[in-house]
Amino acid sequence: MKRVQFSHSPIPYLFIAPQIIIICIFFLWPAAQAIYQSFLLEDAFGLSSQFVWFKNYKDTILNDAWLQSAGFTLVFSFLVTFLSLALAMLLAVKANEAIQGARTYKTLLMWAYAIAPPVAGLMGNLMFNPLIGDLYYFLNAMGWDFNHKLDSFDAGFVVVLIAVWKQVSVNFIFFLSGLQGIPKSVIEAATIDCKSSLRRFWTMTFPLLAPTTFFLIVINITYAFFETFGIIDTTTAGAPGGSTSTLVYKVYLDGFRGSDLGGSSAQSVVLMLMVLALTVIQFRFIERKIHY
Amino acid sequence: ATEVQWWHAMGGRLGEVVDEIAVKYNESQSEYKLVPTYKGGYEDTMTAGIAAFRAKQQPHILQIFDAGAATIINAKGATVPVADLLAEHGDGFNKEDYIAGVRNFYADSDGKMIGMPFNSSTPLLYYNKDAFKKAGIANPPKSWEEFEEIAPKLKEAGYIALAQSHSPWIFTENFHSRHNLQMATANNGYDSTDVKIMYNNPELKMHWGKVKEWLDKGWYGYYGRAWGDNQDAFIQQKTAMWLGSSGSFGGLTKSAEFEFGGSFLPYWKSIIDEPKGTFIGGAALFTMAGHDDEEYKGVADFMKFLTSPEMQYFWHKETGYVPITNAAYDLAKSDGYYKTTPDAEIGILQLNQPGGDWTKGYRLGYYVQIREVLYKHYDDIFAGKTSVDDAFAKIEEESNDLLERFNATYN
Amino acid sequence: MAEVKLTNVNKVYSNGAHAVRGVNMEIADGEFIVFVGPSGCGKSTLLRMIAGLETVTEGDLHIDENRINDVSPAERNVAMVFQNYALYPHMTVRGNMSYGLKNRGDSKEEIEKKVIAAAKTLHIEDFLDRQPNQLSGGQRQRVAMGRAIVRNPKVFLFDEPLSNLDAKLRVQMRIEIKKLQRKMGVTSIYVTHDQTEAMTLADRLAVINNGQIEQMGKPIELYKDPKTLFVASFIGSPQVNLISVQYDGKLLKSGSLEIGGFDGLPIAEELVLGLRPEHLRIDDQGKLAMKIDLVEQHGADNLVYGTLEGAKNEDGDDLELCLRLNQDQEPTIGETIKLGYDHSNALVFNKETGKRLI
Amino acid sequence: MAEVKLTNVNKVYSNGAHAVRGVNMEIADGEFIVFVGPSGCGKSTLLRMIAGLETVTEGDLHIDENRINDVSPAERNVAMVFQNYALYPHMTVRGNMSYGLKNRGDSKEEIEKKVIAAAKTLHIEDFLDRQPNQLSGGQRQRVAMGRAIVRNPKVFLFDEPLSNLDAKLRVQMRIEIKKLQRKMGVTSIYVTHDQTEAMTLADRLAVINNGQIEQMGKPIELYKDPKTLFVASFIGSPQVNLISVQYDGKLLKSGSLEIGGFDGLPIAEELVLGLRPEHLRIDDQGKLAMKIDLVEQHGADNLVYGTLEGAKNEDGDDLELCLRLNQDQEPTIGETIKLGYDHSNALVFNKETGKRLI
Amino acid sequence: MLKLNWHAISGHLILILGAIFMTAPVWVAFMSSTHSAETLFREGLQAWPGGHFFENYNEVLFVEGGVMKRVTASMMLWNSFILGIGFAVGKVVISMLAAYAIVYFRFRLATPLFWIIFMTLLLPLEVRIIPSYEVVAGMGLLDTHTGLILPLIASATGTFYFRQFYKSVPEELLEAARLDGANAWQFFIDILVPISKTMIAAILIIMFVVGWNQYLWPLIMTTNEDNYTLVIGIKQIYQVLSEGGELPQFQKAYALTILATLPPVIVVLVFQSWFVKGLVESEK
Ligand SMILES: Nc1ncnc2c1ncn2[C@@H]1O[C@H](COP(=O)(O)OP(=O)(O)OP(=O)(O)O)[C@@H](O)[C@H]1O
Ligand SMILES: Nc1ncnc2c1ncn2[C@@H]1O[C@H](COP(=O)(O)OP(=O)(O)OP(=O)(O)O)[C@@H](O)[C@H]1O
Ligand SMILES: O=P(O)(O)OC[C@H](O)CO
Ligand SMILES: [Mg+2]
Ligand SMILES: [Mg+2]
Repeated sequence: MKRVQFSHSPIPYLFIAPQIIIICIFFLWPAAQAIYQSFLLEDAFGLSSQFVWFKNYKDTILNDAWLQSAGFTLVFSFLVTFLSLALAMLLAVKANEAIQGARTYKTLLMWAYAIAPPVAGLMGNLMFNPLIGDLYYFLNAMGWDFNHKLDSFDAGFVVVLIAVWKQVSVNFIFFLSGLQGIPKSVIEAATIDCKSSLRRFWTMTFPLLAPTTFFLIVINITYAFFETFGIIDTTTAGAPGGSTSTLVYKVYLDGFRGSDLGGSSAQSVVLMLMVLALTVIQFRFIERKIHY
Repeated sequence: ATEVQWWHAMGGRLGEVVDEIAVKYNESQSEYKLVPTYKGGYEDTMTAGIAAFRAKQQPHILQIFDAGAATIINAKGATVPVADLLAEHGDGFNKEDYIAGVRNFYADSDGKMIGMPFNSSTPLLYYNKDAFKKAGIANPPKSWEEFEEIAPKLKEAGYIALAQSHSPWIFTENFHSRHNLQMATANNGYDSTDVKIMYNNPELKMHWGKVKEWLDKGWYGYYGRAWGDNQDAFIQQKTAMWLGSSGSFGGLTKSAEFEFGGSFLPYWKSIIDEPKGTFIGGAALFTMAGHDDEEYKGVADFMKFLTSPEMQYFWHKETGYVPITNAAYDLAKSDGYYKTTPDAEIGILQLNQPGGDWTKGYRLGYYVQIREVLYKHYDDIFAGKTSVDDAFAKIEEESNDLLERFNATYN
Repeated sequence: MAEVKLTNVNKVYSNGAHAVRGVNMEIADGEFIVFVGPSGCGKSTLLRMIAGLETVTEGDLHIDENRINDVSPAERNVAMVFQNYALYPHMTVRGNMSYGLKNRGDSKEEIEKKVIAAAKTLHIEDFLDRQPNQLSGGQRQRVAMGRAIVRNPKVFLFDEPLSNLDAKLRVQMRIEIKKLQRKMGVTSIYVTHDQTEAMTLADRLAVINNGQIEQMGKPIELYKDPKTLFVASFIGSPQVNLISVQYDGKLLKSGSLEIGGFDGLPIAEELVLGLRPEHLRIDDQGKLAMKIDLVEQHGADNLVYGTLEGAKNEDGDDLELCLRLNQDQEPTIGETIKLGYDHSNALVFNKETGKRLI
Repeated sequence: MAEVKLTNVNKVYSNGAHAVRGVNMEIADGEFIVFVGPSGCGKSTLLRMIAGLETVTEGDLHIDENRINDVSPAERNVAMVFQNYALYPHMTVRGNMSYGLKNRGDSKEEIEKKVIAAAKTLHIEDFLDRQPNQLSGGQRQRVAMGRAIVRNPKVFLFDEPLSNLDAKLRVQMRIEIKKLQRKMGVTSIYVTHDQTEAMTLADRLAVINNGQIEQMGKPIELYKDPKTLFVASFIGSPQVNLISVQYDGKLLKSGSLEIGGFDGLPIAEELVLGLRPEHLRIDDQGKLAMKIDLVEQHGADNLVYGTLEGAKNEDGDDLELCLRLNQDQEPTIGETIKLGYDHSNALVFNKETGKRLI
Repeated sequence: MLKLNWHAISGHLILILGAIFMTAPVWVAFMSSTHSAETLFREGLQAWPGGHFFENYNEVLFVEGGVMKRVTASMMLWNSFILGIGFAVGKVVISMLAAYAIVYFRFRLATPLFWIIFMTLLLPLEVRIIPSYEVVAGMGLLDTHTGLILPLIASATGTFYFRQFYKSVPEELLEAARLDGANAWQFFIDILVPISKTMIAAILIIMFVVGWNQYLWPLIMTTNEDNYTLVIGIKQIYQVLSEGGELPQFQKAYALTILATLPPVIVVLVFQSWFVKGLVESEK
């Protein structure tokens, strides 16, 4: 808040009104509906419904399919987050060091930001297509009996690879700016204090990037939870055997494909709670702890 | 002109034919304008239709596939039964006009037709004649026992013997019909929503045990869940045989660069001596409630156009879906179509094979998800992650949970 | 403790900037050298080459007998204090001070001993477990110093270490640095553009201009005996008064102003006469007449600003003059006073070349 | 041109901070007033209340006859120059200077005339169409000044307007501001914590401490005749030497040090003796003995630092003393010299209350 | 010296591999889009240009039935463009106003309203999509640009970007403006908006990309083919591919992929520095 502010009058309300109105109509009301819906057992066409308290939760959360999906979501999020962060950090550190061609590298490494997840998914899908996919053949030629349509590990490999590919750019951009935010003189001081560049990385660069890293962890987890929807929908669609279905994708499958509104709303609510928890962690823990 | 909106799931070649039908219809009269819209796959289309209905934006005609039948037919008030529609707004409706095989699947428990079985298909065996020649095999297998005999030869000739595009439809639902086995209690679900699945039976488990065995032997190929994954493998001549839909016929004639033939869906001699007919797959056109009479008149008018022998014959010829009226079938026969293209008749012949107690069809709620359950466990069987017994125990349990939820929803 | 030798050192940056042009310098063991000069003259570049943070384009660097051009910074045995301190923000004060020692493999006890000792010297024992962001500017400065001294380096390098502090603290830290260096006797090189710091800290002062050493020597020498106009105007505060003049063989002339008493100057060339404010005095017999514009009372002394009558500056405006008086002399504004000066203190330069003539 | 009057002005911020505590002040037409004091003492708050940027919690503000407590900032007819200049970054210099005039509805020609006139005065005519980011620090400062004078305000307010400039430019701009204010004769209030600026600019200086005016008067008065210990130590550079002493009825004592010549001081109370560096002199008869630690040669004069023998400071260390000599007196380090001073210049304070006794 | 070089060389090697990793798929997609369906079907993906560039792109872009029944890729491009721009502009305008109120005014409901806005960051559209659909439908906004864009705007990311930015605007600017007689609206229009220019541009770019790339929501809420965006086109062509039936039109899928990728990539590359600045500063 500013030291000097305009004092109260109807003006601020006018300025904030458009946003609030849109939020109320298109956010709060639907969100409330989703919560309400999660207590209803309703036919697909909305012609009849009954209030069933937590039946939907009981039926759809505490079953194998959901737990499997939750398990996959966690592993998937972890892998996507870890791999894309690690790769992006490596590339950012190198790009930051590079003197020649730095601009070209940066451009080539960040442009994938603009690609939509489903577009990335389709591209990956075709790369792994058993009919024409180079990667499919390559992996099989390498002696890996690769079949992502059949093998859930291979399918997981595909979605993780594409999701990582899509996310590296964002992380790269942030790491690069994080690196540029480290005062040059601190790195120079470390150069005088420490001979080994690897050691310097682990003792200086890495900890100094921690705020960026933690911020990105949250961004990446959110990404893996929600934005990979388009990737999954255009690569495996959750197959084989629902083993690559994230929680959001399952919400969509059950609610849209399966016309089970109550059940999918219940899952949505659980997801909301998970995001909420994530945010609280971000605020409570990370924001406070790591800030120089 | 009054617009009639038709949401369908006919992609690719099928979609082109749908558009041609629309053009023909719109040219045939000026009172109504038919607007077909492709809404994606069967699931997508159903989803879109339901969402639109909830939002009171439903189209006039919505194509719903077999697995969605229970959902839409149980939603009383969501549709105008086609029987009523034609009786009220058209020239009347006579069930007997339709071929036997399609009368029941989209009808309610009293036998009243709710949806118009537009694109009716049935699973067929397609085989690559070149491959068969190369392997020195004369005829496609009639039974799975025969299949097991020729599969090694095909393998030797460098082919994977078989692939299949829809395990729930072909290797589960129609398996029951072909062998005249009960799928679910309560008369396959027609009599009540309080129903239990009966998939956990020795015959089906035997079959899946075999399929897994074939996969391991290299006789069976699995290229993914998507319909096209497996069809493409056949087109690319990786597999010598492919179980697909009679509706795939039109597309195959365009894309396959080899000679192929069609044949009946194989059966197990060990289960049944004389196989029964299969039941129809594909989808039906449902008239959505909530429009005014003038529009319904248009819908009825279009339905009449669509079911005219000429249109049905056109549709049948272009796509491979069966003609749904007797008149159309007769027209095709009299036109000599089956003389030049005998394979095109196989679907309808198979549908018209003698029926049994369990060949009318099924009516099961949340069946889209039940199919997901099937896929999941079949995938697991293929991957060797579970035994057939365990898989079917799970299928039974999970399917029954879904059926229970559906029952709770509608009562 | 070490001698530092620079032989014909050049630096050309990759963008072509020729930042250091043939610098030669010998620094004796224990000497305190200050580099001073305007912004961009190459002070930092020179220092950073000695530290090993920039490569040397041409020439040689020696510490004692060793040529260090290709030695890594960590092995040169130098310590550097940066303008913004460059403390490791994620480490405690203790961590900051011990980092370099750890890396070179000192034992734990040894490190602890050295850190404690350095912290005592600098009065920062109480903050050893704080992080830099919990310290005030002055405390951070001390930690930066501590990090340098704990390594017991052969050479201390300082790049404007005080310019982020406020005036008062700057004076105080300046004195501490000087005392510390005296005590430890470590050869030190100190970069600044503050001429007070330069004057007061240096054993010898190198005035750098455009990548070259303009003059090097004791501060008071440079003050009293600048070799160039640049050095004269750079050293001394308030700045030396400069009057553009020409010599006609007898008199120095500027507009209607005529000043005698100079011999042996080149005739009809552009010259500059330099008179330091503290060398001017009110003198009714004086040859310079100044109209007073402003009197600043600084307490101990007064600075009087005004225009020199007759002379013009380069823009054609009246030439401004500054005169330093002690606190009890307070001329009134608007008044015109006569000024005298001691000929022995007057400086005359060739305007073109900047070389000092007298 | 206006008089400004503050009557019992108080400011309590919404967080409870009592930043200004009952300030009374009358500023005459055309006077140049400087507020000086340590950080956080309330200088800016006071200034911003006059500008109308902060509400007045208690008390009255008058400009001429009008009570302005509730007048909007734009209608008070004041102009303000900010520390960071607060130029509108997207407007040209011309745009910056005319924005306020436009808002109050001046005609185009009128605005143009005023802007040109102000730009001439400040020598920024050539930059009128540049944007602030194309200007140097000093030029920006001038534009900020221009934006203020173009409005022809009754009162100029300055909040540390020079602290973002480097030392040299600061001196130059300081002189310009002073001259400009002289020329325009506009009542001005200037906030700084730089005591040189304060001394040199002010007609009258208000030393503020903890929200209150500690002393107000002519700079040289405050220097020579500080009413409190705070004022004495705040004004003067180098700072006054302070020696904790007690009076035994005859002598001032600190440790083994005994200083005579003072009368009528309270006995056995904690006192502080203040001696300015420039009032000390080398005197073999002197009563103070100083061991020399450091000599700083500033050119015109030398500052000598050392410890006063006998006396201890509050930490029990040797008491440090500073002495100012002119350039040709250069005592050697380590030597002990005797110092004398003029009794008339010595200051004595009550340590507890800070009040000056002599 | 030698050691230093190795370090640099390994760095370049890593960067080159990284660049290949990030660009190869798009390169292959582009090259494959210039071959015929037959070539792809028989020989797999192509790494070098083929002779069907004009044919494929022409068919996809301009021929009805080239991808969808009626809608051509050029139409979808236009729709994507509208969505991208509409979303970006709408978001920027609304969030600038809201952030202004939050940062520069003290008013009674400030805190609760702030929290309401903040909450929107927590719940992505995906988890409330069905009721959102019903709300939009209820307002008769299905198949309209308004209905497409407004619910997406409801998330307040932009507001936080601007809030962050406004907070970094020196306070003195407001003070100077007040002394210059500017009222709240004048300050906003005369000072704040112009100095936010680069920030506005940066956020416009980011939001354009975000809008352009929307997937699930447009998929669900556009029923009329004429309103399909390219990303939906991708979904549909994927659907057709997976249904099989005829020779898979991989080349069209790739052409569509390239078309869907090109505009946002160009925008990001052309405005690279703004975009990076905006992205980084706003997220912090
Ligand atoms: N990394 C670099 N690349 C290219 N040119 C540089 C680089 N660093 C400095 N320079 C140029 O070299 C010259 C000398 O710079 P240097 O930093 O040594 O000046 P300096 O005397 O320290 O100035 P300051 O007082 O402003 O710190 C300048 O012209 C500068 O622009
Ligand atoms: N907006 C505010 N809200 C609460 N307290 C404030 C505010 N502004 C200033 N203060 C407090 O009021 C006191 C005086 O602040 P002020 O800014 O007037 O000091 P100052 O003398 O100008 O200091 P400086 O030299 O650092 O600018 C300080 O204790 C400060 O913390
Ligand atoms: O591909 P179709 O139209 O024959 O349909 C097959 C199945 O019935 C889909 O459920
Ligand atoms: Mg420098
Ligand atoms: Mg202040």
